[in-house]
Amino acid sequence: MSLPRDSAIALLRQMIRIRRFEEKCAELYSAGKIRGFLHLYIGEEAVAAGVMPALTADDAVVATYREHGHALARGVSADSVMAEMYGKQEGCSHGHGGSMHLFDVALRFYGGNAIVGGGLPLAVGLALADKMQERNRVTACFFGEGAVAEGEFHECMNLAELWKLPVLFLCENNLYAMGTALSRSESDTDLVTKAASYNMAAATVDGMDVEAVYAAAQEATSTIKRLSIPYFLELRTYRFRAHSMYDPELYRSKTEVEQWKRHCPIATFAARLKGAALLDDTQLAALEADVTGEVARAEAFAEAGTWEPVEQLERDVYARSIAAEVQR
Amino acid sequence: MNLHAPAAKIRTTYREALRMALREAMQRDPRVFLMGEDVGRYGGSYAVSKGLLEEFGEERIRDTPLSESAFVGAGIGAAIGGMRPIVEIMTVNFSLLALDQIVNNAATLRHMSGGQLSVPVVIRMATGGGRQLAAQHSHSLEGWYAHVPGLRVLAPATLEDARGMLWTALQDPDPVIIFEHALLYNLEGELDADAGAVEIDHAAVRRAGSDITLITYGGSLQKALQAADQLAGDGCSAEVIDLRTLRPLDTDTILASVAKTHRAVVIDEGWKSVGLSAEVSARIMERAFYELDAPVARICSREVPMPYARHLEQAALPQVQAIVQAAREVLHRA
Amino acid sequence: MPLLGADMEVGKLVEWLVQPGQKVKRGDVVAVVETEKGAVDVEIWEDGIVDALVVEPGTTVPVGELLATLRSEGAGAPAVPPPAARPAPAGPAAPAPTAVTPPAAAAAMPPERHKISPAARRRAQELGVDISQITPASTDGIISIAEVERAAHAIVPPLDKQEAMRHAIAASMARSKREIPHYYLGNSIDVTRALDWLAQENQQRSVKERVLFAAVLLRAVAIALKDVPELNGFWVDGQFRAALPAHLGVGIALRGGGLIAPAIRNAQDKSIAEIMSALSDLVQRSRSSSLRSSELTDATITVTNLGEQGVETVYGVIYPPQVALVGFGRVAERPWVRDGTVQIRKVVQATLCADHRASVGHRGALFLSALDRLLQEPEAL
Amino acid sequence: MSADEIRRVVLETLSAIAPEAEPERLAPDRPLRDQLDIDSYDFLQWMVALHERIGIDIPEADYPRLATLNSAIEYLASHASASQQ
Repeated sequence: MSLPRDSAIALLRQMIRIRRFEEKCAELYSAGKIRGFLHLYIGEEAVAAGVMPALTADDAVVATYREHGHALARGVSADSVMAEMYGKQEGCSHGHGGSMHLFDVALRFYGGNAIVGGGLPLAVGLALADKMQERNRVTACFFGEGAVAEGEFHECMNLAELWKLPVLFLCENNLYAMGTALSRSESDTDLVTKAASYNMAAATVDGMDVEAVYAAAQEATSTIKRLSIPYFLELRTYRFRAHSMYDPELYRSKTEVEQWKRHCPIATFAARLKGAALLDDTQLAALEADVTGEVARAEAFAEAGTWEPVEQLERDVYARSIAAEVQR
Repeated sequence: MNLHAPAAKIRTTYREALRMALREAMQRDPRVFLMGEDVGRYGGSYAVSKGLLEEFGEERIRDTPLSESAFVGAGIGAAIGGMRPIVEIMTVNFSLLALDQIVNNAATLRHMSGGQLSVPVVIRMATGGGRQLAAQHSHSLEGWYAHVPGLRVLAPATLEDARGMLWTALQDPDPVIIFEHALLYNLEGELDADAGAVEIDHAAVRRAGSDITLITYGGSLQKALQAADQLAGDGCSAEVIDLRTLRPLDTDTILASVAKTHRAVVIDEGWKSVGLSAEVSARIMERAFYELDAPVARICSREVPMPYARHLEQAALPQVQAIVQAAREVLHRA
Repeated sequence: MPLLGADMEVGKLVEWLVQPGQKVKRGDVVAVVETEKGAVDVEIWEDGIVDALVVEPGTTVPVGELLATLRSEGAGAPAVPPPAARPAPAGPAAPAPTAVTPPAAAAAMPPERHKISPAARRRAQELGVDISQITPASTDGIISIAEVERAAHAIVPPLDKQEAMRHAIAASMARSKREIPHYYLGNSIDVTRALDWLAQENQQRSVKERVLFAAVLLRAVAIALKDVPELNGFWVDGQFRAALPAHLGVGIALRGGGLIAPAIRNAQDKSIAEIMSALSDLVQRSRSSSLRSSELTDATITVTNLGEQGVETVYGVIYPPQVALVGFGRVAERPWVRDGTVQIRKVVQATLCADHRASVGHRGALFLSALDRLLQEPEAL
Repeated sequence: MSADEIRRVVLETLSAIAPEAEPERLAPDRPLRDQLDIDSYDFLQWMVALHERIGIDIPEADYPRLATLNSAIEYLASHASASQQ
C-alpha cells in the first residue's frame, strides 16, 4: 500500500458511494420512478474512482451513457444526478437529458453520450481548443471497448496524434459490448496495440484495482501535460450487472460473473486497507452509514423535485428565442 | 443591408465574396479558424480559401484527414472549448458521414444540457447538382438540416449574402449551417466596396410583383428570376422571394406576399416528397388559406438518384420552363 | 411485478426461488420473470421473512402488481409493505388526450357545388355575390377572384363606389340644411295646353325622336331664370356669384338607390328637342357610371321631377353651393275654374326652394309666375 | 312572329332596362310600373327597344295598352301581324 491513509479511504468511500447509488437506481427503476434506459456502473467503480483524482478541476471529462459513477466521482452532486434520473428540473441537465446525458459545465463534465463513440470527436475538439489557446490541460475521454469498432475511434486517435492534442483516451474494457463479447467483435482483443498503430503513448491496467488505476492515470496525465501529446489507457474491468435494465445476460455465464465478483474492487481494496491496519470494521460501517444517508437524501431530493412547465418546452433549443418563430 | 449613401461598387464573384468574408472573420477574431479537407495547401476544393494558408498559417487554416465525423465533431468540441471554428465540409454529400455529430451533438447539446452549453460553430458545405457528378455528388439535402431544432440553416444566393452572412453566423451562439450552391461560385456581379455583415433572420423580396409569388432559395434564385422575366412578357407580374434562411423560415414575409398575390409556386432543388417545399406549402395553407386563389404549386427535382447523362440530369432538375408553366396553371391561364 | 425494461407493461412469473418463512436480504434474487427479451432474475430490496406468495408461477400480471408479501424478522404480520403497489407513472400526469373530434364529415357536397378558391369564396361574400349563379369561364372550371368580381360588376356598381356616393350626398345635404336658410314657394300650373301640344308633336316623331314632358319643363325653367337671375348661381365665401348660363342639374335616380344631378349645359340656348337628347344622354351615361366629373359639378340650379313616383308636391333640399331648387310633382287631373266655369284640367305642382341669402320670396314668386306664363304657350318655348 | 317569340322579346327588353328585376316572375296582369322600378324615361327606352326588335312604332296614345305584360303582348301580337302585311 503506497497511498497515505486519507487518500486511500477517500478512494474506498468514492467506490462505495457509487455502488450504493447505483443499487438505489436499480431499485427505483423497478419501482417505475426511473424510466427509459439505465446502464449501471456496478463492478467498474475502480476506474472512475481511480482516474478522477488524477485530473485537476481545470481538466475536462467526456463520458458515455454509463456515466453515473464518472459524474459522482467528478463531483456532480448525488442530489442533482438522482433528480435528473427522475426527469425533474432540479436535475443536473434540467430534466432534459436523463440517465444517459448528465452535464455539469462548471465542473467541465461534458456529459454522457448515447451514441457509441459519439463523445470522442468532442474530446478531440476540446483538446484542439486548449492547444490553440495555449492552455496546458487534459481532456479525459471515457469509452467502452465497443467504441473501438467505430470509425470515429480510428479517426479521432489519428487526428489527436497527428495534431498532438492533449487527450486522455480511457478505454473501459469490460469484455462485453452490450451482448457481444470482445472476442466476437475485435480481430485483435489486445486493445492497447490499437494505439501503437497511431504511434500513441499507451498503457494497460487492472481496472479492478483502484490503486493501480490511480497510479496509471497520474502517469498518463503528467505525460500528456509534460509532452503535450495524447495518451491511450486501457482499463480492464467487468460489469457485475446487465448491460442495461434489464437484459437477460444470455451472452455470459453466471459462473463467469461470480468469478469476477471475487475481484470486486470494493471488497479487495477494503481487505487491503484492513491488512495494512488503515481501516477497521467500525470505520467501514461508519462509511457505509454515511453513504447510505447521502443516497437516501438524494432520493428524497429527487422525489421532492418539480416538473418543468410544458410552456418552457422550447427553451434552450436556441440561445435566442427564435424557436418560437420556427414552430409558429 | 447597408443603408448609408450608395458606396462605390466593385465587380467580383460569389467565390471572391466568400473569401472576403473568411479573411475578415479571421482578421477580426483570433478565435476564428478554418478546418476542412484541402482548405489549406490545396486552397479549397472550390478555391474559396486560396491564399489563406499563406496569410494565416497552418494553425488556423487546418487541412484535415478524410475523417468527416472526427473533424466536424472536433469543430463542435472546439466551439464548446471557446473557439469559433468554421468547418468546411467539401459538399453536403460528405456531410452524411458527420450527420451524427451535427444532429446528436451540435444541434442537441444546448437543450440536452439544460442550457449549459453553447456550440458557436459555423459549418459550410457546397450543395446541389447540375455538373454531371451523378447521384452521390449531386445531392440537395438542405431540407434535412432545416428539419432539426437547434440548427440554423442559411442559403446565400447573392454576392451580398455570400459576403455578409458568415460574420453574423459566427456571432450566433448556436450552430449555423451555410449551404453554397456549387453553381454559384462563378456567379459574377456587383458588390458594394464596403459591403459587410448582413442580418440572417429574414427572407428578401428580390423582385416585386402582384399576380403570383415565386418562393425559392440558393441555387434556384436565378431560375426563378428568369421565370419572372418570361411571365412579365405575357402580362403577369411575378414577385420573387429569396428565403435566405431555411431555419427558421421567415414565414411572415412569405404570408405577406401571398396575401397580396393570392398565388404561390415554391421552387426547391431538393426532392418533392417530405421536402422543404412541402413545409413552405403547408405553412401557406395553414396561415394564408383564405388568401389562396389556387393550390400552392411546387417545382422540385424529379424523385430519382441524379443521373450522370447531361440530358437526363437537366430533365431531373427544376428548370425555368417548368416554373413558368406551373405559374400559368396557378393563374388559370394554362 | 418490477419494471424490467423501458417498454415493459406486463411480466410472466416463471418461478419462485424462495418459500414462505425463508429469510431474505436486500439484493437476493427471489424469482424469475419472463419479459420479451427473455427470463430475468428479480431481486428483493428489503431484508425480511417471505410471508405469502400471492401470484402463482405461470401467470402474467401488469407491472406493479403485488407478487408476494414480506414481514420483518421480529413481527408476525408483514410489517414492510412491498414496494409501491403500482408505480405512479413517472412524469406529470399525461394531459387527458384532447377529445379528438372526428373531422366534421365534409359538408355534404351540394349537387352542383362549384370548385371555388378560398379567396374567391371570401370575395363573393364581401360583394354579396351568389356563387351558385356563376358558371366558371376558365378552362379548369374553377371560379377565381376575377370571375367573382366580374359577376359583381354586372349587377351593381361596385359596392364601394356606390357607398362613396351615398356618403357624399348625405354630407352635402347635411351641410345644406345647416348653412342655407331655405324658403319655399309653391304654385299649381295648368299644363293641359303644354301636354296637348306635346302629344301632337310626338305623333309626327318616331319613337327615337319622341320628347318627354320633362324636357318641356326644363326649357321653361331655363327661360324663366332670365327674369330672376339671382336664382341661378352660387353662394361662395359669404356672397352670391351669379352664373350667366343656365346649367340645369337634373335629378336622376340610379338603379339600386342613390341619386345624382348632372347638368344639361346652356339650357337657355337649347331647343326642347336638344334638351331631350341631352337628357337622354345624361340618363344613359349616369346609369353606366361613365359621367365626367365636371358634369356633376357644373349645375347652376337643380330641377327635380318626382312626378313619376306619384308625388304631388316636392319640398327639396338645395345642392350647395347652388342657391335654388325647382321641383315638379306629378301631373294630375284637377277641377279648375276657367272663364267662370269649372273644367277638368291637367295640373302640376311647381315648387321653388331658394336660399334667402341670395333672393327674397317676392323674387321667387316672380319666377314661378313666369314659369306658369311660359307653359301656357308651349309652342313659343 | 309567334306569341311566344313576342313574349320572349318583351321579357328580354324589359330585363335590359331593369336588370335587377326577374322578368319571369312578373305578374302578367299587374301594371309593370308597379312591379318594376322604371320611370317615363325607362318606358320610352322600352318603346325604342320594341321598335328595333319588332319594327312597330307605338304611338304615345297607345302607351296605356302596354301597361301590363299580357296587354303588351296582346297589343304587339295584333300590331305585328298588321305591320307585316
